[in-house]
Amino acid sequence: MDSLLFLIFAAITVICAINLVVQTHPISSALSLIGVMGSLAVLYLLLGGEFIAAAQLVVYAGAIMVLFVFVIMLLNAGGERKKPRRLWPRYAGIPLLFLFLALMGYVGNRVLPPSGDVTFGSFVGGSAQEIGKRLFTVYLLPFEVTSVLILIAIVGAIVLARKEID
Amino acid sequence: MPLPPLPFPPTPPLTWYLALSAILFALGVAGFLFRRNIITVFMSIELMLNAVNLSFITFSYKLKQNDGHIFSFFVMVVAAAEAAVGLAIILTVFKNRQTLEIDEVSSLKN
Amino acid sequence: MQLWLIPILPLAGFILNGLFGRRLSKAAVNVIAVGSVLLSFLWVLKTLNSLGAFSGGLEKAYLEHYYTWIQSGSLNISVDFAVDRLTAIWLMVVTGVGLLIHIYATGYMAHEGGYYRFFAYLNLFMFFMLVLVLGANYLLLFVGWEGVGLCSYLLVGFYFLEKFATDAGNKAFIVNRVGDFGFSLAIFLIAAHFGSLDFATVFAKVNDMPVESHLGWITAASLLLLVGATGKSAQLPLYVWLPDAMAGPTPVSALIHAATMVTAGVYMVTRSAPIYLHSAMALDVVAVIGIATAFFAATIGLAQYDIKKVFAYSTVSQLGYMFVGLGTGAFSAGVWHVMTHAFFKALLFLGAGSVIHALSGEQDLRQMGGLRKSIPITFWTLMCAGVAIAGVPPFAGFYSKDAILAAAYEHSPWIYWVGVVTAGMTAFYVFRALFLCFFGEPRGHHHPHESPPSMWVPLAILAVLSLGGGYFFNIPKYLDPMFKVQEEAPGSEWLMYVSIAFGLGGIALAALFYLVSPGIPDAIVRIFSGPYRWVYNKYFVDEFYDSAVVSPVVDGSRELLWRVADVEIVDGAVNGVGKTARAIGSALRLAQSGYIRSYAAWVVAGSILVIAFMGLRGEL
Amino acid sequence: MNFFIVSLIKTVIVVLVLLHVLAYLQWIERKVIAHVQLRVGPRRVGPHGLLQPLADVIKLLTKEDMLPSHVNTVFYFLAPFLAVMFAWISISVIPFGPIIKVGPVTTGMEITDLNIGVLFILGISGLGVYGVALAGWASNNKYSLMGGLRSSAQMISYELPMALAIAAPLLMLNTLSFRAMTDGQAGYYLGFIPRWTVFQGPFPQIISFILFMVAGFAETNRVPFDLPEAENELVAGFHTEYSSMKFAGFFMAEYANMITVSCVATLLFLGGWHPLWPAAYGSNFLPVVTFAISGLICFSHAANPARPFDRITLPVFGVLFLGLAALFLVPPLQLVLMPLFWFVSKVGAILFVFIWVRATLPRFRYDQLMGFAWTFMFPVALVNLLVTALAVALT
Repeated sequence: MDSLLFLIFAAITVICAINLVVQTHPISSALSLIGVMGSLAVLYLLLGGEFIAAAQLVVYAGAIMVLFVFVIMLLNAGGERKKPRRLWPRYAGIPLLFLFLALMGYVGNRVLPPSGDVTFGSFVGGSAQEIGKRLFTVYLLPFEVTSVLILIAIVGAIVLARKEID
Repeated sequence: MPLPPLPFPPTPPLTWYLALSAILFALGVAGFLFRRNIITVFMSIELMLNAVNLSFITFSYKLKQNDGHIFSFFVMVVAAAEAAVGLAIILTVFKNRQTLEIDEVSSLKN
Repeated sequence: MQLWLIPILPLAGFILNGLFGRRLSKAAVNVIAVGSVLLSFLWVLKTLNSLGAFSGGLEKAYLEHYYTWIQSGSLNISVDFAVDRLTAIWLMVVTGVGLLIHIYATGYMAHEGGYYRFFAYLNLFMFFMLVLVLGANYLLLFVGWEGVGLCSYLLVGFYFLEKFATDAGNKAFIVNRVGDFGFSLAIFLIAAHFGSLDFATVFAKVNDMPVESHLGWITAASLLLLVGATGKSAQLPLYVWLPDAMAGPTPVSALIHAATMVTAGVYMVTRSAPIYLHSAMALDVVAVIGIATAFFAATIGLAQYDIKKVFAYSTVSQLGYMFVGLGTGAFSAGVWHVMTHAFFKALLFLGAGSVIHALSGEQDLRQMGGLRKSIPITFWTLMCAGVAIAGVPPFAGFYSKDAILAAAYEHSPWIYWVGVVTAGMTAFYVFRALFLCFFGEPRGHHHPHESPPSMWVPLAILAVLSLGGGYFFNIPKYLDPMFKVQEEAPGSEWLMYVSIAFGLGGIALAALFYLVSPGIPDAIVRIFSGPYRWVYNKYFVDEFYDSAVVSPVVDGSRELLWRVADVEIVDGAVNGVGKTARAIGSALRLAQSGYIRSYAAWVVAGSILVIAFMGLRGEL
Repeated sequence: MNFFIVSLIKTVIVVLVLLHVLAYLQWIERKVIAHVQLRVGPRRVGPHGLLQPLADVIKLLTKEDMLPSHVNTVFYFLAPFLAVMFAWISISVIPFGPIIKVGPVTTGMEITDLNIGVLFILGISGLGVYGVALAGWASNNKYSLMGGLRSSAQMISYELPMALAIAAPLLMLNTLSFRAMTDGQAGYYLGFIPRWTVFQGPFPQIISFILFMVAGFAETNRVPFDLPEAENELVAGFHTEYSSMKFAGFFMAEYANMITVSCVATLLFLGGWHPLWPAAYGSNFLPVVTFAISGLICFSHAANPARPFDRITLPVFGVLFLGLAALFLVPPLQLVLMPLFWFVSKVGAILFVFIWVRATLPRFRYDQLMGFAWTFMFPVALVNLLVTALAVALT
């Protein structure tokens, strides 16, 4: 049953990802990325990451991608029109990519210990409570530093995007 | 009522998740390489981040400890910050050059 | 006992004044500066009292260990302070005289700029001086040594807007470097041969060794120490910086260049007495250098017209006396002279400062005269100092100088005779200065005014001390447990009478020349114009050093080190690096296509290579 | 397998009920607004216009489904679908009552009880933006685009105060699952003050309740925050180009969102299905009395009818109401109906507030809207959260 869910959502994920790559119009890429994120959230749930799934929805799909869509609409960005001036990245890229995948698989097989199966609900460490405990005890300093980072990002974004006074 | 027997194991092996994350990452790289629209390139980066998150969470399932969740949480937060700044940069670029073609923005070459 | 409190208090004053002095009012600065020194003086009194230093106690050193500073191999240097009777004397002198001079300075510097800066430096000096005195090993002593050198530099160059002041500061610092170099060599030698720098250990080991008759490394060490001492205490041949150091404010001259710092060399030699006692040769060298300096400086002092210069040269020669005392084995006598000298020389300088203050900055004796009426307090106090330094019994100078001369006669009579003559000259030129300054009809056109109480009260106290100091504080008896006093040989009282005679003779001669018939000096000058020119120009020593040492060094640095080594080699190397970097960069620049996606492709290729490499290495 | 069947049944029930509620919510809205404005409202179709929703549905179905030129077809069709989908998904974690036992199965009165229910709702409501935004963008019309942009900006801005306002009671209830949350609000102070988070110590959440309601208005694009569809400046904003069922989709989405917000508010602040005063003081007889009285009123009106057919319809309703009252008297049914009654009445009250406000307040100006979100609600919510955290930490 779990694998059925996994297969369904993995399929959705992959299809959306491919769509992201092949679509020429940014907004369709954005929507497919949202699809990827939503189905990834489901996969996280299958892996027992309740909190992270919710965070995926709230932060990624709910905030970041909205920002993307917002910007795309604001710039009213159209699809790519003219041919790329240099094609070699494409021609070099595709074989490189498969090579990359192959290597990843190889490394994965080499590095990973023989792995078991994923049964839903067998890992409860991902509940909001557990995450909170760990986040505010062991990872407190990174947490605070991240908040500072976000503050800086906000300031930077405002400075960058504000209207030039002229 | 009994279900028909499934053509695959009832519970997915861990490697499936890792393979999925590898594929997603590769697709993200592909998007980065092939797309010429800055925003799409940016989104491919986000895709790669998601792929990494997936493997993080898979490993933390494997190791039965939630550090991986924490990491991916941080990744998300940093991604949020990055998106804010990056999109602001894109806005500025567009304001100055009226283009989103990534190859147009190459005044630093040679 | 909290010995550390003694130096820390002035340091606190320094920090407070140095950081916030600019915003504080002069009154606040005074409170901080003087208060810190006063507190540490009181603390010294309390500590010494509870250690029984005033009641025949403190037979051997009391030591406080704070923490281990350096620990390398067998060498183990720790920060700890020690107090014995010798240190006790110095503590009393430094804090006491220092306190008086601080008070004096509040009046003297009242109209100067950089008020807080001055007092911050002064407190810092007190700190380092106390560390120097309290330190229980050579390294701490060296720390204080360098520190006081620094403060001397800062304070001599206090009027850093005038070039001569900064030059004098540089001169003091650089000349001291020579001595400090010798000192540090000595420290290395000691550390190498005794495996420790703690006084106790070193002296204990030295005492187990035979006395060196010929040139051994104990002699070497003591001579190197002596080099340091000559630098700090302005002995031949390194005395040249002290007269110039008078460019600093007068309280500085009094505190640093008369009372305390310049006697650091004496302290160091006295402290290392066990080492010196194990090398007869070194002791002789000390004595010879001392007497030579004393005589030499005195002759120069005869012909100077700048009142502070006169006193500076007398300081040099008095320091020479002290070294004579040390060199002839009468360490306690030397220390005694240090104390009395601290009293009357500080008094002389402060008095001179008061005169200068009264004449609003005039330092040339030829512009003075007839000040007896207008500034009586200064006059009388200076007279006390004069008789004290002239060695007229029963004043302070008499006892210590007599003790030294007696020891000198024991050691070798010729030193005694030179010393006596020097004493005569000392009396002569000191009183020459005083007469020129206070008697006769007023030369120059000034409106002298008596100094404020903050200035003359310390003068009065010092006057009392320099009158009775020698009589009341019998240092040799006090230091008996440390240095055996050699009892005077029977039937040697005539020595005393001779020296007294010479002293009084000097005074009389001065009176004759400058009160009775002022024409005589010019006549003498006209007759002995040649020698006079030499003396007046300080034997051209500075010029000699310039041509012999300074200019070769300068020219060598410019021509060889700068023009060749720096410009050609160093800069060449640096520029070469830059050029190569630029060349490589311009080659690599072609890789920067400016197309992000190609960069990304490179990244992917690179990561693939890395993974593949590690995989092939079998590390995955 | 049992689980799936039960879930299926529950889903079907919820969907059917929800559809009718949506349809009739609109009727209620029109009626209420009409009475606020001293009108009668719809009354032609059926008694008191009770069949109006049906008529509307038929109208919308039969309208021409026009496809403007130069629209991005895919997204144009996708948008209303997304809107409806996200609006409805979030209903699925809302519990309407306690765990009940129907024959062999015991199950909670909700489709599913996630133990991160609140986060889920937040995430889904965040996704709700896309429907509107896409609609505005896809329909290739500058007014719609403006509406879309406005709504996306507005929703993002009000997500924050909403989340903060939600966080405050969560601190006190110490759970993320709605059911546990409601159980945490059971019981009474002094025997009659309900321990709802609005009243609950250490720090009653009235402020965050108000904040949450305001943010909810903004999230659902309701008056006074309905700028995305401001008729008089944006000619109905993002759904200008939509007609027929797609248009209906947006409407359903809006009302479903309203219902969701009301349910969440009820569960978070108003103690879910726990009665206003304890059964000891006879809270169980409130519905009986209410329905009985309304039935009697119907009969009294039927005695002197205002309209000819009242003499048939009103007695029917009277009988219906009395029957309901009777139902509430049956002990086994009581267990199911009483919580439902309380829950529905609370949600209804909040919905009434929604409609009331719409009938009353004017619309914000856009900059005022944003400024209000960022400079007033956000700080207030933050401070409220801090105070709550402090209070919780201290007790």
